[in-house]
Amino acid sequence: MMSYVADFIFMPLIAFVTGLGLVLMARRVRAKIERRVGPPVLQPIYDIVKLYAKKTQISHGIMHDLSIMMLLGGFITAEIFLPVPGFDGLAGEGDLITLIYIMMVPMLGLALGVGSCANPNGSIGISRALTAMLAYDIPFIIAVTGACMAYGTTNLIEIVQIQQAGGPASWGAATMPLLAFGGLLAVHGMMGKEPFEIYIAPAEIATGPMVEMSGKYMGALFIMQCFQLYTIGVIYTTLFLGGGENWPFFLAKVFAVVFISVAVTNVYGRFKTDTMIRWMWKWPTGIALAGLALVMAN
Amino acid sequence: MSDKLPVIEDQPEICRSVDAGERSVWTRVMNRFADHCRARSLFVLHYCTGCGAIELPPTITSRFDMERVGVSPMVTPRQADILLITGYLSIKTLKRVILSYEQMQSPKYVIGFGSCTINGGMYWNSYATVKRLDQYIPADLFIAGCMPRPEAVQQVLLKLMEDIDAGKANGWQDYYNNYDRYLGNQQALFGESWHTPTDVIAEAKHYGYLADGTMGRHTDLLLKRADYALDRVPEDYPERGKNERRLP
Amino acid sequence: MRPENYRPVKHPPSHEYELYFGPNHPGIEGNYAIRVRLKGDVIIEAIADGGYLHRGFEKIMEERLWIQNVALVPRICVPDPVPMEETYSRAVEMIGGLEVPVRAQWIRVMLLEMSRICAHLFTFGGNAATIGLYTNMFWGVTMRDYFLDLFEEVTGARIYHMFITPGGVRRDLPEGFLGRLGNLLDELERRMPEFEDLFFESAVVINRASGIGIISQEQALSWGVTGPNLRACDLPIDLRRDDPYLVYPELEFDVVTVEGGDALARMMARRGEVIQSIRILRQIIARLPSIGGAIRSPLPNPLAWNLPVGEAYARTESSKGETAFYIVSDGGPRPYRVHVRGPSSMHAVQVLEKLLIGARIEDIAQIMFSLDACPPEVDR
Amino acid sequence: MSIPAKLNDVLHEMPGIKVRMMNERRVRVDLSPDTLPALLEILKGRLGYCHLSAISCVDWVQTDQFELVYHVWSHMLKTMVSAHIFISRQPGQFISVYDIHAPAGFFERDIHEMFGVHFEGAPNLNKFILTSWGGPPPMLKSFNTREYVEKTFDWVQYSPDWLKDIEAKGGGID
Repeated sequence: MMSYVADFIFMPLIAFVTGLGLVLMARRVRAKIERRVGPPVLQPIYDIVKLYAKKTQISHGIMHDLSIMMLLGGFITAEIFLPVPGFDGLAGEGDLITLIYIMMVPMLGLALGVGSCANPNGSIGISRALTAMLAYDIPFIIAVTGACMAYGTTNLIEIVQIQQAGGPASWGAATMPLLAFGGLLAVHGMMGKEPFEIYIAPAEIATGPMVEMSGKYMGALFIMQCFQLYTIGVIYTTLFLGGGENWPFFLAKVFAVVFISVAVTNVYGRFKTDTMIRWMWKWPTGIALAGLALVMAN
Repeated sequence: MSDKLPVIEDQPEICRSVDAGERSVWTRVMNRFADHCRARSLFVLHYCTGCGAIELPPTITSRFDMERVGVSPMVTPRQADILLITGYLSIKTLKRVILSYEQMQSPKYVIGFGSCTINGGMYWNSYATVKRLDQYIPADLFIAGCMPRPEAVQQVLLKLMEDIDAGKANGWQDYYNNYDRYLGNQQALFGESWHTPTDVIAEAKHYGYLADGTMGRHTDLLLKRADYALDRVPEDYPERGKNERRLP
Repeated sequence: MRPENYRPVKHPPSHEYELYFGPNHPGIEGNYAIRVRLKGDVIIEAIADGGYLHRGFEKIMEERLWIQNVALVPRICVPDPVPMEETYSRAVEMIGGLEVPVRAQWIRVMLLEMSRICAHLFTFGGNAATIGLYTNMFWGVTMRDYFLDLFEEVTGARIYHMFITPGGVRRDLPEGFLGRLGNLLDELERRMPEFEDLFFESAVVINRASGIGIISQEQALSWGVTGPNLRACDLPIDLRRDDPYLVYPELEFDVVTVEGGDALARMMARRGEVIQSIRILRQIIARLPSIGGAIRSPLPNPLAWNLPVGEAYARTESSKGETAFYIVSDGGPRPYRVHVRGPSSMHAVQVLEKLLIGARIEDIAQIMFSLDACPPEVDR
Repeated sequence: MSIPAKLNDVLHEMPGIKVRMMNERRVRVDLSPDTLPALLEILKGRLGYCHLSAISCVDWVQTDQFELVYHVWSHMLKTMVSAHIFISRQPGQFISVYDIHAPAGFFERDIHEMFGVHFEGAPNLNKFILTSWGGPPPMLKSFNTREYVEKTFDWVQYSPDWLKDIEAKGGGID
């Protein structure tokens, strides 16, 4: 039991700190592509502290407050189910299916909170966010299913062990490249980056779900962004890139996954909602299905 | 320019009020830390109120790159810290500026951009533009010129950062403390039925910024004339989130 | 308890709602607003709501001297101020019967074309930003900034030059300026392929911009569409050709037309214009050194300068369309009446309202930016 | 510098018209208000004057008249015709030409707002720019903007008391 306490404390903490690094990297990469200097190293921390140090904030009722709990709670729980080097957390108890369920909680929480703001831009934004979820979840679930079938287990710890036993040649990305590629595209959509950034869309719906978030609420969303990037990076790493043998390698892989996404995003515009669904259900889904067929054939 | 004598107003002393909690070392350290972070993370509201906004894209983009000092544009007033009044304000815009300003969350800062915000500038005899910004909302800093260069914008942002870091940029408290005066000036321009959806007095009460100047002659008018009843809102605001005025 | 902005709408049909695409919305160009009624995602009614930038130019210009107004006019259109100065000055010259020296005319054309490039680069950036492609905006605005440096060198100001005065220009070009302009044009030409890869040929941009905000030729002519927006409907109408002013008849350039009439076509028309402007500027660089003479015809004391009784209507092809000034003089030291016809007064009000019907919420910003509407011109 | 023959023929079909060549490509015509819609219609139908560039309004206080100027341009003849008409300031009413030229919708709305001229049959004369304005139409010569500004706004104090104190002690700006 005592070992779990350490896991519960350290796993979200590590996730948060790594997430800050990922956010910083995303902003720096964007700055470099745009040929400018970019924010200072501590900028993500300054932003979050500043938002939490706001002296006034507007709440839109109980649901609005609760949604923030759901949002952060969902991600913190998800971190505990994600095995990282040195910490297994609850990954042995719950499996991949549980994790994917938990990962839907934050988005639903956000939907509930934004719904109580009565701002039409927020409502449109959240409906777009849920639509986007529908779009990227299908290829993602296919990729996850294929991977589980190939590994023969849904237990993340075992998946990591299987991949590490055989070295890089037995990594998911090497044994099932189609699934890994389809998964990467889905992961890009999951991070909400252009061309799949349909629910943020400042010029269309004034930043959608965030439109009424102020002070601490916005701070929570900034923290959520850290967790989101980290969680997505770690899931992908665990499934297809061999998980973590040790921290330096593990972090390098997580950063690499996020790096691909943030490097690509800055040279694309944003799709329309229907284009995104069509694209997601066509290419990543098709690739992942082909990968799944290959896995089943073997 | 004018043979009419200018109206003399009491300039309130803008300084930080000391509350009891501030005596403890912990609170002081935390406040210091918060100020430090506030100064280094400034979100500018994306609102082009006038022609000065044309110099903001150069300031933000690759050549001058505001983000390297932690300044980035933000879309909604809820999240923004700085309201840049980029130039002249027509009366119609001023209404929206006040609405946006009241929706922003404290601490918030206002920078008047260009000569037009100081004394009407080029449009001093125009019937449509407001001559003095600081009569209607508290402005922390002004940039002179028509129009100010990106370097000047950066300079003023750095100055604002210094002020925030030192805990001196407290114009927003002035709005709570002297709401009556600001509202009076607004009413003089927009008519006596002018009101905004944000209940500034209730906010001042709730967050402890109530001062002698918060309520007075003009806010009484708000009570009397507004199409909704302020007195139906309970005196005390036990819960957060109750600080909005009810609409009929 | 209700959130603060909540106001019950009177008996709306349950499936329709209203959205105030308001002045501090990033999808709006400048300080402008559109009230849209939506049915789901589709706009069924759009009402433009302007006046946020109203300064009463036409009124305050009546109160100032002829020469003082030179300082006011560039402020009417912020992204593209030079055509305003030029048009005003030309109208005053028409009334006063002033002759502009040839060298001044060449310098004016040079500034006009530089301003056109600036305005178009700015629009590309804005248009890309509406679909989340900020990189193009960052690069485009930076590129424009180098042009502003050159403007600063000639005129002393980055945005509001106040350089073109009735009778000529304020002063001659600095030494070596044309060389620097040439270098910058080389640099712009070198960068153009980057912009093409990033923006004009990007699959996402083409996907989003094609087929929205379509204006047919008949509609364009009857709605009073002008400028690049008209030429994007494949109509070769350009005031520089049809109603030539200054030294445009001596310059070689193509009137860029693009087929389609949609947002993409309008962007492509602007892209073509940038290339034509580069071509015009290159001709100017080659020919200007050989043209000597004065840069200003002698004016009387500008503080006591009465223009003869008369009226004039001067038009210029600006980056947005047809800019025109109608000026009436009653023989006094001040204009009796100045009427400004900003091209966007058509594009941002009537045309935009019509184009938005049937469009979707994500297209509002793009349609507005593709029309290159400039709200300060509408409000004046 | 002469008027194109086709245009000359058409213009002289109108009764009581005065034609003047302003410059190479601009013809000024003065005519009575009743014949203006007919002129615009004929110019549009026969000579392709389909582009209404602007409608300008001038307030002539001495003669108590509004001058309305319709600038139309032909892409065919590449000539501009500016049709000047004078209408009485009281009650300041004219008919809309929106059904001939759609752009007139905006200009008439603008003139209605700025001068108070009413256009009969205009599609939309709602306020556009001056929605927060309660005063008289501001472009009228009778409206004095300077007086209004002096009455409505306060100026910045250039010599406030606190500065006087500083100056008395030998400080200050100069």
